[in-house]
Amino acid sequence: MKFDDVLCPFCGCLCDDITVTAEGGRVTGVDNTCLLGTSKFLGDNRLKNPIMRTDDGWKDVTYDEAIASTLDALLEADRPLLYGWSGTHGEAQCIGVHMAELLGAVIDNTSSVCHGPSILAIQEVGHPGCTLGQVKNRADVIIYWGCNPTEAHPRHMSRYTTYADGYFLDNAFRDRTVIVVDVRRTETAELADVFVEIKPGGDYAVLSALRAMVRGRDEMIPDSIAGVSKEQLRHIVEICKNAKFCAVFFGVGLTMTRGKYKNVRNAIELVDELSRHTKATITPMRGHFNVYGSNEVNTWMSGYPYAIDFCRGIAFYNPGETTAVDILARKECDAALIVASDPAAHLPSKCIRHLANIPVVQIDPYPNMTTAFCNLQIPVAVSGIDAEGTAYRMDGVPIRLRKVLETEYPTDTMLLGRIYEAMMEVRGR
Amino acid sequence: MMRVLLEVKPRKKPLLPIEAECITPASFLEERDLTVWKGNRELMLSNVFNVSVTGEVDSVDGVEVVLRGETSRIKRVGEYMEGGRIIIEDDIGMHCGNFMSGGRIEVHGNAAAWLGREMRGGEIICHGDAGDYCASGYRGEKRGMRGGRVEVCGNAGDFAGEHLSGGSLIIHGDAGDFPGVEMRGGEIMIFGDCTRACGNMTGGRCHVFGTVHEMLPTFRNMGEVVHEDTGQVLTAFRGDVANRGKGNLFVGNYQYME
Amino acid sequence: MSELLVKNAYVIDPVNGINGEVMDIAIRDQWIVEEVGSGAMVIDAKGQLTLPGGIDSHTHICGTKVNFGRYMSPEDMRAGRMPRRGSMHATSGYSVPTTYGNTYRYSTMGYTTLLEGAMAPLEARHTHEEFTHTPLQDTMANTLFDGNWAIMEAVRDGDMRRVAAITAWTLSAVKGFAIKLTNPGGTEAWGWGEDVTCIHDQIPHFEVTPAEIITAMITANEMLNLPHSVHLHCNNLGKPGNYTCTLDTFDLARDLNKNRQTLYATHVQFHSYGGSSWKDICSKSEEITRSLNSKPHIVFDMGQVLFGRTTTMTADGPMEFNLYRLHHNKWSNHDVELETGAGIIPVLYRRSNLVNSIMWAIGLELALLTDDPWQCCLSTDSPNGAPFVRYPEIIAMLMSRRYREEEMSSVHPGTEHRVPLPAIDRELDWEEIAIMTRAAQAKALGLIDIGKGHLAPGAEADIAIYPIQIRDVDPSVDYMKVKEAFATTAYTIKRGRVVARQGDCVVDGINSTIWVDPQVPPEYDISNDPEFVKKFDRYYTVRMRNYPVQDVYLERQVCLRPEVSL
Amino acid sequence: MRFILNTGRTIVQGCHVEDKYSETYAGEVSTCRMNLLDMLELGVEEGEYVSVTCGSGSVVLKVVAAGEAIPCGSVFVPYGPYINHIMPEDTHSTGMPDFKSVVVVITPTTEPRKTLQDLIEDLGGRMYEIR
Repeated sequence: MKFDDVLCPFCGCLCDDITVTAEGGRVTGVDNTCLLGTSKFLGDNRLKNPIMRTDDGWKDVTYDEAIASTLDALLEADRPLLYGWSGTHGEAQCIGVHMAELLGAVIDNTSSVCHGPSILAIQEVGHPGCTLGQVKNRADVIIYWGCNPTEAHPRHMSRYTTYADGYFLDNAFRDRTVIVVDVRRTETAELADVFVEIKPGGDYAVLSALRAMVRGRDEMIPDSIAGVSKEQLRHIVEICKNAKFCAVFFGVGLTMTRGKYKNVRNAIELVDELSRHTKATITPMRGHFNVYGSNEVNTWMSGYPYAIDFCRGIAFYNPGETTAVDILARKECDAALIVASDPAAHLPSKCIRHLANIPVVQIDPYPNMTTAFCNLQIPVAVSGIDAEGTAYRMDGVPIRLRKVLETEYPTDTMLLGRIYEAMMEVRGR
Repeated sequence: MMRVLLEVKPRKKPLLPIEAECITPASFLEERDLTVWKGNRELMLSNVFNVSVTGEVDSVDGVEVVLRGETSRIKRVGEYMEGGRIIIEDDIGMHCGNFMSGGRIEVHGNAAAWLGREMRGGEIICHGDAGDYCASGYRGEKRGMRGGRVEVCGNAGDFAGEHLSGGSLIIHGDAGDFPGVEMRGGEIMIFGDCTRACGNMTGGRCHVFGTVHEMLPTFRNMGEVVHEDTGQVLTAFRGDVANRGKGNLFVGNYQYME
Repeated sequence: MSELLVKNAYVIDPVNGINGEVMDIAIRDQWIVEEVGSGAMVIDAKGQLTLPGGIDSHTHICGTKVNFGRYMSPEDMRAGRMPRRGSMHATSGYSVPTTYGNTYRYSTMGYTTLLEGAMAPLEARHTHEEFTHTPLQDTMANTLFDGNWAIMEAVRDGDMRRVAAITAWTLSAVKGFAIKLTNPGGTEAWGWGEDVTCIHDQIPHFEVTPAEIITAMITANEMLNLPHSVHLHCNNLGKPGNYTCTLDTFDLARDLNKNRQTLYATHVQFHSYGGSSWKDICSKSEEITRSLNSKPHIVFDMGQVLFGRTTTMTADGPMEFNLYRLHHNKWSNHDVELETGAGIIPVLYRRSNLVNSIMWAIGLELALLTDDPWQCCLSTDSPNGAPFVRYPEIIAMLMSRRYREEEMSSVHPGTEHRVPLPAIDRELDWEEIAIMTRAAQAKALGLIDIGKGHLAPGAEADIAIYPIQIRDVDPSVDYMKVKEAFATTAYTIKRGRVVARQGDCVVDGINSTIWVDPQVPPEYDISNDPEFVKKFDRYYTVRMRNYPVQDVYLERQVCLRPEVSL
Repeated sequence: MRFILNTGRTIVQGCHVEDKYSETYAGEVSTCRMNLLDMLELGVEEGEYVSVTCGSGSVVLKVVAAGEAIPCGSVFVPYGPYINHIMPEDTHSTGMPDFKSVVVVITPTTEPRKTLQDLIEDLGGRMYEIR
């Protein structure tokens, strides 16, 4: 069977033009995907059934047993952590927030180790952004700062920027100027008209200088900043000020270096400053296909995009205190539910050591690093392959994930729904 | 004079934080049950502390609360405190003295992050080191600490005095990255070193008597001045020019990145 | 089957001409009926003021920009936090509460139906997701057409049938309720960092003017026979001297529909400024209401401003940028490809500020100087002028000159020379308040036929019982009692069930979303039009197949299917 | 020698996030990419091993020559369990640890690179054998 216009559940590009062929309960072919999407659709390494850790290995358990065991672990805890959420659909994320509220848990998503700092920056200065189609149709200057779309968002340049057809551009590729700013010459940098190589940790200083230069304070800027010559900075300022539409994209190059959200804030304020001269927008290159959805869901349900502590009943928010890395590293939780992410592959080892010492339940279709650190893993359908639901693209556009396979696996919504209902029975309304 | 001694009892899960915003001098003036939270469980204050009260007073200014034992995971002590004294004999957890408007808190050990967040008045003295965001503000809020005085005898972490808009912050040791970032008023004194002082400041005064590493390029050098109290020669800067800033930054030594 | 009898209700039901009668209201399932059996559950209203459930015809509660208002404002979120309690979920936020915060607070104020003021079609799914989590009110969404490329091209070509066909397809695809124009043309110009100043400016690249868009959409609206009229946020919002633009815009509307208005002008307060700069800004409410009084085919809402902290949010991106340049606080902007835009900034309206004080006065003047209360809906354009929880304050001020004078004495002293408010004696009565908070909305939105905004048998059993005996209260003196009574109902009944009681919400609820699906003949189905499809595929970043909002997003729905005349 | 370490995504790492027990994944996320000049100075060849040390420990990685793409003084390692074995957990109270621009010390080594199973067991986990 052939399905057109399927969504790719991999990265924040959320491409929705994929053709998928499925035969005999498996995906047998895909078209239009990048390598990342292809591997996800064709991957076939699912966990077959729930597994539970025993004293000397692993045993298979039923879904009923798994749910009962999950309840025990979470209801007994004084400070459970519910972490992950970016690899599932919005409907499941909603149940997660209700669950956190009922349990008095901390709920955090993977944006705390991805674009969490961007959110902190936005909370200080706001976010002049747009949907990706605005960029595609109008932007004549594209800046990629601290990101590497060729490896992390492979179709970004062909769908939305450099190579995309645009209504107001005669020849998109020729008419656009692409500037890449990074600490190394990535493959993306090879495709740029201008490559700015910056010393690691120097982004903040360079962004401050650019802001001052856009404001006409050129004279006080030293000849070189963090390895970038003033001449090159001047050139960039000229390109941006003369642009009709300047679109900045930034990645975790800004959020993961020292200074974190201050780097992002400085980039946003540069765009604010440019907005006084021309049209300028800025967009974070969100990683997982629905990490932004998790922020959206958390926000309308609880008021905050991530790192929400419901221990006292009300929602309390303070990244740095209520974020997963901090809680795990300080050993401040006594049980964890991991949904649709793999912290053991992506968090510092001190966090993982704590996971090894507390009850951990993981809900995920695939065996992963966290499998080795959980007491129980419950496999589910894969969102976007055998489960439907809502996902939010990196620019906030919500699209419905399609389903191309029938499945015996429960979806995240079904499984979490059952767990939540069972919790309500115990805790009461 | 009333003296309240709170001694931490041994705990089964000693690393789980306790939220104890009820620990303020005023709380002990009234006859009421005080509770604290351990994660999602509400506990009587006496479940966590041995509480002994001696003496009687009718004003909060005569109350002294002493915390003894392993208090490094006790959060929010002295929140909204308006008068009296709190003495912490060892380390204290996060958010000590949040929103404090009067009285005095003395920490003999180290203080965790957010010491004196959004402080309005009164005084905090930390004899050890302070964590990140000492005397800072809340996420998304334009103004951080607005009044009062925080003195740290050791080092302070990153983002000290972020969004400072009034009052004074004194750090005798080193400050980390971005002290005084976004500050718009008030005063910071750092006797040791730091990096990237006062990024994006719009107002207020900051003195760094040691060295500012990775000095930001968007501060205008106004020449040398002699500091009145210490006689030290400092370089005066004005900025942050990235943001029409009118803040004053005085530094002993400075190095740009590279 | 469930039955409920509300006894001894002191009813004001303007749609049915009832103005203060003590009566019983019989309810079976979700409907009001002639009578119920003796086994019905009984609520004794004890002579308290009983009105149809409140309807807000312009508020911002759900969708992309509302959520971005929350996302960017943790400082606002911590202002309104409540824990999970009974059947109520935890809530956060003051000016932009969480969806549960909105639904509980509106419900305890007696509101049962809400119109989200602006939904970008491309992001409609988001609005519907949030509607699902706004369970205690029926919901509907104004759908933005202000910068729609296909429509601008059809307007340029003078092809009204095509305009109507595109509108019909879009409304139906995104499950929208009505046509919204926000600064028509201005949001497209903002795609280049520009704006239009008024209705006769050319829109860059599209060779049409705002006036042409407005006129065409009014025409299309009538061709499609939509329940509501065009819902217009005029050009040039918030600028001194903009009242002339507003008057010119009003002149575009002709009386085309005998059942309702042909134009709904929203938050008119923000469009009623005289003067040439912030230095000499003044109220032009008299000129504006003079025009409105002579044009019964225009209905408007106030857009009242109240002093305090709030968040402004609108599809009017360029306006928000200007506001940002005045306030220097944080600024968010979100342009939506081929369609519209959005901007958000936090603001603080101060009594000590002359401009803010004038804005405050103008809102009240508009309501007091409009002769016919059916033309004026009470609103703050929540949260733009103030969060909706402050409606009771507005009601009390409209009912009491004394209250207004008291407030006037604490605003900027320069205000009185620039506004007519001090000279206005009018005090609205209970019936006028009932009209301006539910009946006028029901009529303007075209919802009376589906049982909204009145209490006759056949109506949907949405009822608000306020804890006040109005025969014992003189609102002109006891305005604090009025304010208190409208803040919290004794009972809010939604779809025949008690959903809120003295400030507590007592059920989970499921909202109904009301949307329109104009019955367009196949030859006008634009989704079969090769030119439309080609441009869609080429310039949108979402495939056409993935654009329409699926049924699954509307757990409960009321679909209106107007017969069109194309 | 002191280096600035950056971690990040690569295509191969990305293609195997749902296949983490594969040889390819482990191979990819246990590489350390360096400038040729730095390799010369350090005295290592492509395919040899280095020990990368920072505040919270050491890990052995395989050297990959990155030509000019990586400037002297910096190294790049794909995200994953190998490098996270040594990444510091301090987030500066922002929630985000330093995954980029971290100072590390790199020395050539003849010690073997750990298997995933070793890494897991070091941290107190237990390998699940996929059937």
